[in-house]
Amino acid sequence: MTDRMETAREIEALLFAAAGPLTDADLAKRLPEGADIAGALGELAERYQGRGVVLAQVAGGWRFQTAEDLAWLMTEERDEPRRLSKAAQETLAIIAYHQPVTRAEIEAVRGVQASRGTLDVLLELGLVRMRGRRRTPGRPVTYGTTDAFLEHYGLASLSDLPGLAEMKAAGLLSMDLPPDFAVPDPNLAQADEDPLEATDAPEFHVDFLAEE
Amino acid sequence: MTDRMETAREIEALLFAAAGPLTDADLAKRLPEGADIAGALGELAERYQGRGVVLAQVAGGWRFQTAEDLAWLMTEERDEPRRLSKAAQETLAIIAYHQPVTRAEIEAVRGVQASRGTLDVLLELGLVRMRGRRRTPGRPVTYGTTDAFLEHYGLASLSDLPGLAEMKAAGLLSMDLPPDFAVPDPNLAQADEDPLEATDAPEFHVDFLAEE
Amino acid sequence: MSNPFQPSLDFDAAATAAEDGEALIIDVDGYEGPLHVLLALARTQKVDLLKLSVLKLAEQYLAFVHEARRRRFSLAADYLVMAAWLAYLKSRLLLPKPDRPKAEEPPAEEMAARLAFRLAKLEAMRVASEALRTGPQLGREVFVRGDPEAIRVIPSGRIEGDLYALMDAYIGQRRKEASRHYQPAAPQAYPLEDARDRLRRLLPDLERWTPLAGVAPLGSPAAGPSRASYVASTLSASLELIKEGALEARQLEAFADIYLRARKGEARA
Repeated sequence: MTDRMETAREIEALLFAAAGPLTDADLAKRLPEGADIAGALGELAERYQGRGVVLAQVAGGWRFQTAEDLAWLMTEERDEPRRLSKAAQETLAIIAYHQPVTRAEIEAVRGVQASRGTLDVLLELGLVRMRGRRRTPGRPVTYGTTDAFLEHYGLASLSDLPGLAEMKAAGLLSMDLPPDFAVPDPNLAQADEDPLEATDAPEFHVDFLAEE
Repeated sequence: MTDRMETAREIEALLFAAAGPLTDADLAKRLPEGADIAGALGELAERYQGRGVVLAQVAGGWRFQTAEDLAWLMTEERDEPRRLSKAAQETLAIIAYHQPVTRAEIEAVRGVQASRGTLDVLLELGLVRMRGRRRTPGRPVTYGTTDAFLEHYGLASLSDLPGLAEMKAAGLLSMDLPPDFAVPDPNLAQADEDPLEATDAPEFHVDFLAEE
Repeated sequence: MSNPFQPSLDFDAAATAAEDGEALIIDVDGYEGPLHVLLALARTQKVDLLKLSVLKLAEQYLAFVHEARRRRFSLAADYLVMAAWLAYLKSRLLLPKPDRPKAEEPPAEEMAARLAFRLAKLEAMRVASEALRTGPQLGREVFVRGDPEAIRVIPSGRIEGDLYALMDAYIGQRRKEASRHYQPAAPQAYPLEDARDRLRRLLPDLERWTPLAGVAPLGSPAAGPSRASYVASTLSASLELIKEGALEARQLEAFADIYLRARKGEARA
């Protein structure tokens, strides 16, 4: 057996037995020195491609998980997930995309005061954490997401948030009107204007702004 | 993909996510009717032959387990995680907010004697340090938090420790607290302590180990 | 495609109604706030939110608020504040621009752009939250190994617990500390005046030597002054009456029972 195959076996066993995602560093610490971890991981990913259990990268680490398309089989394993209220979901999204973000900023985006229970629930579930304090007057506490958030939504890192790059490009993640933000001339922007055509609209508009 | 291969995928996912071994009957109950379970199990056994994870028959059921020859990888990992006990977590919280604080003061807040191990554990983990001696009779040693503490909790400085307002915002404060309830700001802590002297260190060890 | 966010709103109906100036069929409770209403209305324009006609939006919103107030008199202040602001913005957009704009106010176009930006932002967040919600989630679509008994490898040796847990641990203890504080109920005493009055009333019945313990009220163990307080106050009162000459007392030896008796001739007085 080649060294790489042996390393793949070892990683397979470790990930299988792990209580949470293992990072490359976690693996390196446990495997014999000089093991080709990246190569072995690639081999494993390929081997499990299309299987009932697949290799996934979440929260900066690796884990095995059941294939998405087999969710229908897992009726017994499914614990009734605590359903987040719409407000909590929206708040979670704002924190995820804008972190570090203060409570006041969350409220500014939503246009309503954060009701009691919204942030609490997210903190309690461990999806959100307090990150620090903004260096502005009043030094408000800032919030961000946790590794548990990434693990729950199966994201390798924060940059894998759906649509993040497009939103950033459109300036939508800044808190204030970006300087290059297109200011529509209300005298021109009448009802007779044409919607953006598919060809000149970046993907972002299709995905995140356009009327469905 | 053949039916048998699809069944193998499904069994793979079921065994992986199950809380214990599954019997043929368990599998039959959860798979679509008419699935060739025996055939699919044979295929899986073959597929996992010699891998880091193998299919095993135990207690009349089937389960995946790590290969026996890789036990050396696992044994080391049986260590308990560095999970702070409830007492340690509570003691740490009091030290963080009330520092510099003496052991007697910690006990006064907690309402119980600090057990020998609790402070030791925190000192050993490097989350807590001795700061000095209080200028009161008996000159008791005072405790405070370390830089490692700040790092672990993602705080730039002690003044970033969330105060009463943030606790309220996080829903931690309930109505049953007295109206004059206050949380000390460790940054404004009084300076009625002397720095530890060189001679204090050995004395401490004696004091610490020969504790009642 | 049906809208996942605002099931109670019929967009087409709202759009037509706004154009016709007819009644909007809108349930205010379906929204979290004015911004969410504006977003729903903005979608009826079927354009990129950044190219929105703010003027039209303002009209739609004002119609919405008008109708909502007609149907239900009370409307949250937020909605009215937004209505006032939009009415102001609308007037500024429509009026010819002054040659010299007032320095302290941003141009109306910028105000409109800010609003469009906020709506675009909120919309992006709603779509993002929906994308997260409908994507595969742990414990719902995908599952990790379920066997809790087998060997478990714990990722990295880092210490568990976050700031929230720390605050929680702290507050939990302070709360316990607060509830631990000893608050003794102030003892209730049997007033001397009451004892005196009672003893005076009892004088006719004290023709014979009667033990003090029998004279003092028994009291109740549940509430009111303690038995000791009754006895003590009765003794004090009896000493006063002795001084007045209405009562006499005797005690055969130290620690023996004290006996009381009305003085002859005084009992009937």
